[in-house]
Amino acid sequence: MTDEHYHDPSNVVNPEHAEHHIVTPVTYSIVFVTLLIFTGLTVVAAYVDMGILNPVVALAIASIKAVIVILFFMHVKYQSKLIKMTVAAGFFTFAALITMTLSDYISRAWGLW
Amino acid sequence: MHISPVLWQFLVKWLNASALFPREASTIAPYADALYFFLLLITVVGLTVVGTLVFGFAIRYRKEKHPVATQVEGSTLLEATWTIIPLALFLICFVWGALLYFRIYNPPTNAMNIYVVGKQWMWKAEHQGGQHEINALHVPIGRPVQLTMISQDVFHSFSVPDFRIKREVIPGRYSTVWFQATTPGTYHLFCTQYCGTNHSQMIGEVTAMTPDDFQKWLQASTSGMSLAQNGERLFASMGCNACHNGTASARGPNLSGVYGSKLQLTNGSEVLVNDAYLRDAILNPSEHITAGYSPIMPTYQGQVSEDGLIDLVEYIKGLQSNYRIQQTLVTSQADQTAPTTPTGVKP
Amino acid sequence: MSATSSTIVNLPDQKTATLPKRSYLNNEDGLLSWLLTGDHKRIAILYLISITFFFFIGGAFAGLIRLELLTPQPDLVASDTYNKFFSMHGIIMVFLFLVPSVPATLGNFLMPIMIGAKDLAFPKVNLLSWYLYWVGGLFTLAALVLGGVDTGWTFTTPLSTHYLNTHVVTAAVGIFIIGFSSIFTGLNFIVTIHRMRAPGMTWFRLPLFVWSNYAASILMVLGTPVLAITLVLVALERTIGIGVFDPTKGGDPLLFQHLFWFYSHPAVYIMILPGMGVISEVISTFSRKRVFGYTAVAFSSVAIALFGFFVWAHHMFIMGVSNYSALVFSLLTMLVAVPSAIKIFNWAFTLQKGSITFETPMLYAFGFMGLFTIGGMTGVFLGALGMDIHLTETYFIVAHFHFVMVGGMLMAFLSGVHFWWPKMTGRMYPESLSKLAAVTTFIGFNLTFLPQFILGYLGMPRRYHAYPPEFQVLNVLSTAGATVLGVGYMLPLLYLGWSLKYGAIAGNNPWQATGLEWQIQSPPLTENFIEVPIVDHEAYDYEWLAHKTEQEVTTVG
Amino acid sequence: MDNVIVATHPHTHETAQPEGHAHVALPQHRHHFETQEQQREAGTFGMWLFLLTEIMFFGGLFFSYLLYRNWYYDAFVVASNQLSVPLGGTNTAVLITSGFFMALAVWAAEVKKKGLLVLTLILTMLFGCIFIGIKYDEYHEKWEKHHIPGDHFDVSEFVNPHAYGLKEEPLPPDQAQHTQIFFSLYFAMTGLHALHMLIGLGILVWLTVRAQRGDFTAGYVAPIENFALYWHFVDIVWLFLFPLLYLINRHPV
Ligand code: HEA
Ligand code: HEA
Ligand code: CUA
Ligand SMILES: [Cu+2]
Repeated sequence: MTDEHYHDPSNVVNPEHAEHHIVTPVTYSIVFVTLLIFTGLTVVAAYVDMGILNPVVALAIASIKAVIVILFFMHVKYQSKLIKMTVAAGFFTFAALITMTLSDYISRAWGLW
Repeated sequence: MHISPVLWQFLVKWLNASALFPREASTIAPYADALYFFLLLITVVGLTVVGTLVFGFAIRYRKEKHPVATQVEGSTLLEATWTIIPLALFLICFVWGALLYFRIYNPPTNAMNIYVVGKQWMWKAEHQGGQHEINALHVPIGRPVQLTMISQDVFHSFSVPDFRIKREVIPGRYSTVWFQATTPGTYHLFCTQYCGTNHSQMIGEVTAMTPDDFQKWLQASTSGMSLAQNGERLFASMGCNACHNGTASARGPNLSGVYGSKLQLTNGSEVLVNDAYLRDAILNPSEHITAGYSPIMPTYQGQVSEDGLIDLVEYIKGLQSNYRIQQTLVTSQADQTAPTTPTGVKP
Repeated sequence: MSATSSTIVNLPDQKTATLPKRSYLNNEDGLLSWLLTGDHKRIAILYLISITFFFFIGGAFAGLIRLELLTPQPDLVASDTYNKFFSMHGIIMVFLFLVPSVPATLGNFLMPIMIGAKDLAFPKVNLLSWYLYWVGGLFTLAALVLGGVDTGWTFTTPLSTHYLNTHVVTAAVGIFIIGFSSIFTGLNFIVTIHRMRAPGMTWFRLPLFVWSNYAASILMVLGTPVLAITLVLVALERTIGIGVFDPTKGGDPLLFQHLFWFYSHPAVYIMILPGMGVISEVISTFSRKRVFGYTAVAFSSVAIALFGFFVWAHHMFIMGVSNYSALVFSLLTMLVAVPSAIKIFNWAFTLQKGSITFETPMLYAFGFMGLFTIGGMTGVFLGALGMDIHLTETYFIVAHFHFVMVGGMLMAFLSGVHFWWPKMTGRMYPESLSKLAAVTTFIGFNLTFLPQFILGYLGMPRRYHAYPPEFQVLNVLSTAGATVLGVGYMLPLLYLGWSLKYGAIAGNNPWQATGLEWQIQSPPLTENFIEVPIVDHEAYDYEWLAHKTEQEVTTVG
Repeated sequence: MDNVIVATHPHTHETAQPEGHAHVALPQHRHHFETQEQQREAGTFGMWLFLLTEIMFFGGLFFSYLLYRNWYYDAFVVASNQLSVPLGGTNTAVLITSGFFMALAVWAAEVKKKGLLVLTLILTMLFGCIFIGIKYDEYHEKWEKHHIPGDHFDVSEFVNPHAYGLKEEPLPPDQAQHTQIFFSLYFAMTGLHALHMLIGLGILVWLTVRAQRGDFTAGYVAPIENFALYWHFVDIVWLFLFPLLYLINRHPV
């Protein structure tokens, strides 16, 4: 916040501001193909018995796909810090919900309940 | 807190007499009250500090006296002071509160067990000897009593303010609380979790009696059959003994001595057999298959009431040898009352 | 600069003074120009009227509750009816009054002006959120008219899903919709604060009112959707029996508790933070001093918002959370209490070396400080595990949350309404009558809710329609207090209405306060500023103000 | 902290614009924003905040799923195996394709190609509709098999799979009950997802009409951009739903 000593109306030196960036169809196509490949991969991986790793792999692939979509399709890679923080805040709160609640369930002395 | 015992007793006496303070009728009550007074104290101190500051400044620097304000930026030292002191006080409250919490929710091992079933809108208490009470609970003084509680429908909450205890009574799971009454008398029993229309009528009385009186009361109100005996009948009538007959070739695991033991399950986990486990194993058997057995037991969901489950659990708890199961086989055929079970003392 | 030495009120000469010819109030005429407005100030007024309406409905229920509790017997109404009373009271007061109270009225009106913007970032969304508020409100009223709900405001499962036959789904839909109204308000605020500040308005020049609304907005945006989904599940459970919260089908009713309180604990901070913002402004103005420890106060708002997300299970201590969780959540509860203490002390020290006057907003602010301290400290009682066992679900809790919500937020709200009334309407409220109201509410409040602490420790359970006779004396006191309190709340309604026509003309800056909103005409123009202000001073800079008044103050129209 | 009182601009805001940043004022520029840049960024930020609430909205469901999947794993496996991986997989690909065209639409708007914009929007819509169609088919099958939670829910297929020509191991009845929770969550999650799709499709129609009018190819791309964010978000939700719901333990021994 220190580099924000004065505000300029067009937000040029604002850390919350990022130059508008046009992503090209080439990038989009690469992303598109990658996503399809990962989709195939996740289906294949599901039929391989990896024990406990199955859901981990499935989720890892889903997360990679999600990150790719967020970065390129949703332009976050080219966005201001503020937008990046916003995205992070969402996942942070979601993680808080999950971990804090789950920690209750797994630390119960009485199994399911 | 280091108030002199005399002063403390005087204070408590005075408060007890003043109807602004609940009676201290259990061993836990003084502990709860001590924390309460500590919290009150810091509240009063905090309030006084804030009040003095606000009123002091307001009077001293009112416009008539102090027409022009002097601007002050702030002070790191002061900020630190009023961060650290409240934080320290709150942390004391936390530790103290936690200690009290575990005191209230961890029953001593020698507690006498009474079952409580809550339903819209009444309390049913079941003593080991089979004495049933509705909206009432008789307990001896000077002896720790553990309540194993369950609800048939919605959340309820079992509260005896004069004992300073309370615990949610939950559908589908046993919850426990314990207390040791100190003074004979009758005390309010409230349902404190909102449970529908007659929530405010789900009340009763806890009667604490001297051990002698309690024995007399037990004798006078016995219904003839203890919980375990009822359980034994159920065990037979539902055909449990067909599989759990304790023989080597039995299709179900041997139940003698199972209570309190560690069981190896087919899914590899190891569990401690307690009331909750037994109840769950009757209702959801296929999720609790003892290693070496096949999942053939049908579920009894919807076929046994919570009271029946309590009877069964109590029966299985008392099974210390195969002899009893074989007896049950005989009993079920002969339909006689079985010999009394040993009073269930928690292992 | 006139006025006696005991007040800072500085009104223009009433003989010559007039209201500005052009202002947001008369910029356009006709009902439709209000109902379709995009002007944040007009929407704020719409909200103000709406929440006042609901407050008095909720208050009427409070009156009925207290009337029933006058005697120990269940004599006034049947228990079902009583249960509907407190359910409707809680639902209306929380969702239709307190959550939107300061943010949607004062916040809406002032926040853009305070940061030097012409409007909120999304005026249409702002209007939409008012309409959503009303759609949700109508659903709630429908549930009320069709026969009420009796779940309590907490919708505890499986009671709400399987055991009641009242209009739970209607009410849930209502709250779901109101939730989105609140989300949109929060979203709008966050974007506006980030994107719309005037040149020179850096983060640390923002008035603290903006900071605290910012913090509350974060809670609204991140917390409310969880409530929404929970209510969807409750409605589905109730209508088709999906089993997620139903123990007989293997569902876990405690899951509902987790999800509900994941919103509803942060919600209590939604219900207090904006009020804290009001207190910062008021205390500073009437002691003519900048707020002591500006950064500490600003960051404590953010800290409350952040930590506020991690303490929800303190509402479930006896419900069967694990011991480990109980410990963690209790510890975090203690931590979240600290920033509130920091604020209280900073406000107290703001008074030091000030030049203090005691206008009505200041009286309410003093009331806030005392009552919130009591309410907050009793929250610490409840946060201490072992103590909570005895206190939970008794009148102690009822007293706790009324102290923070009514003694805290409602006092702050009234303080703010009085403080900015001249800005919103251009006219002053009658001073002595309003002081009387402030004192009446304070006395009435304490009479109503202090006895409830004692009742709670004695063990009187909440949501009880009838109670043992030995509790009667304290209950009578409480009911008596509620009557006084009711009068205390009726008074402002009357005299503020009166002042719309007969109040003294206020001028731009009756309090000689520093905020940007006081530098423009009252009531403001639709576009707020003729020229975008350029900010070259910090918030609460009274020296800047002293210089400024020597220059010409612009009144337009 | 930030105590430095900085000199402010001596000039008004209009002149403070560095050159190269001057935009032609568009009719869509709203009075209360100083610049179009500001308006655009505010819009994007607002959209992102909205998506934040959506994360938490689905978050509650995801947590419920996580919990019950751990509790009733066996039931979840069997129930999940009732879903069709080919259909689910196809739908994933369909959605990704739809998202790809949406991304292209943003590009088309940015480079002001009206025809391409309309085309890509229509393709986006088309693939969205295919997704919904397949989803409808899947729902319909569940309906016929009595796998919709509620009064008509029937577990016999799980208790006695061989009678239905399934190769699965039979589930004990108490566990079979819990398949209902799986299906509840399945319908709640995919249903809410589909609802989001339907809302999105509705907006797409409107956007396409406006695109055809040339609203977005004159420098004002915000609606397209922001809608794309929404559409991609809905895709992301599905990217997680697919493995979580369809791919539990697909390799029975
Ligand atoms: C505006 C609303 C609001 C606010 C701000 C708070 C603030 C707090 N609340 Fe409260 N609470 C409610 C509204 C609110 N609460 C409601 C509605 C319920 C009941 C819901 C229901 O069941 O229906 C509830 C219930 C509730 C419970 C659950 C009780 C139970 O169900 O068993 C708990 C438990 O921890 C709790 C704790 C706290 C704490 C620790 C704070 C803290 O944030 C308070 C911090 C403030 C201070 C601590 C005061 C300032 C301190 C000082 C000035 C320092 C004093 C000086 C020294 C110590 C030196 N609250
Ligand atoms: C913003 C929140 C808010 C506010 C402002 C209030 C205001 C008041 N509340 Fe409320 N209250 C809650 C939030 C709030 N409450 C919540 C969340 C619950 C829990 C509900 C639940 O358990 O689910 C609750 C529960 C609750 C109870 C407990 C009921 C029970 O558990 O059985 C009581 C009992 O005294 C009570 C009293 C009051 C009183 C006397 C006021 C007074 O401050 C109100 C004063 C205002 C008026 C009196 C209105 C003005 C006058 C008129 C409209 C004329 C008519 C007046 C009469 C007929 C007297 N409230
Ligand atoms: Cu049972 Cu309240
Ligand atoms: Cu809380």
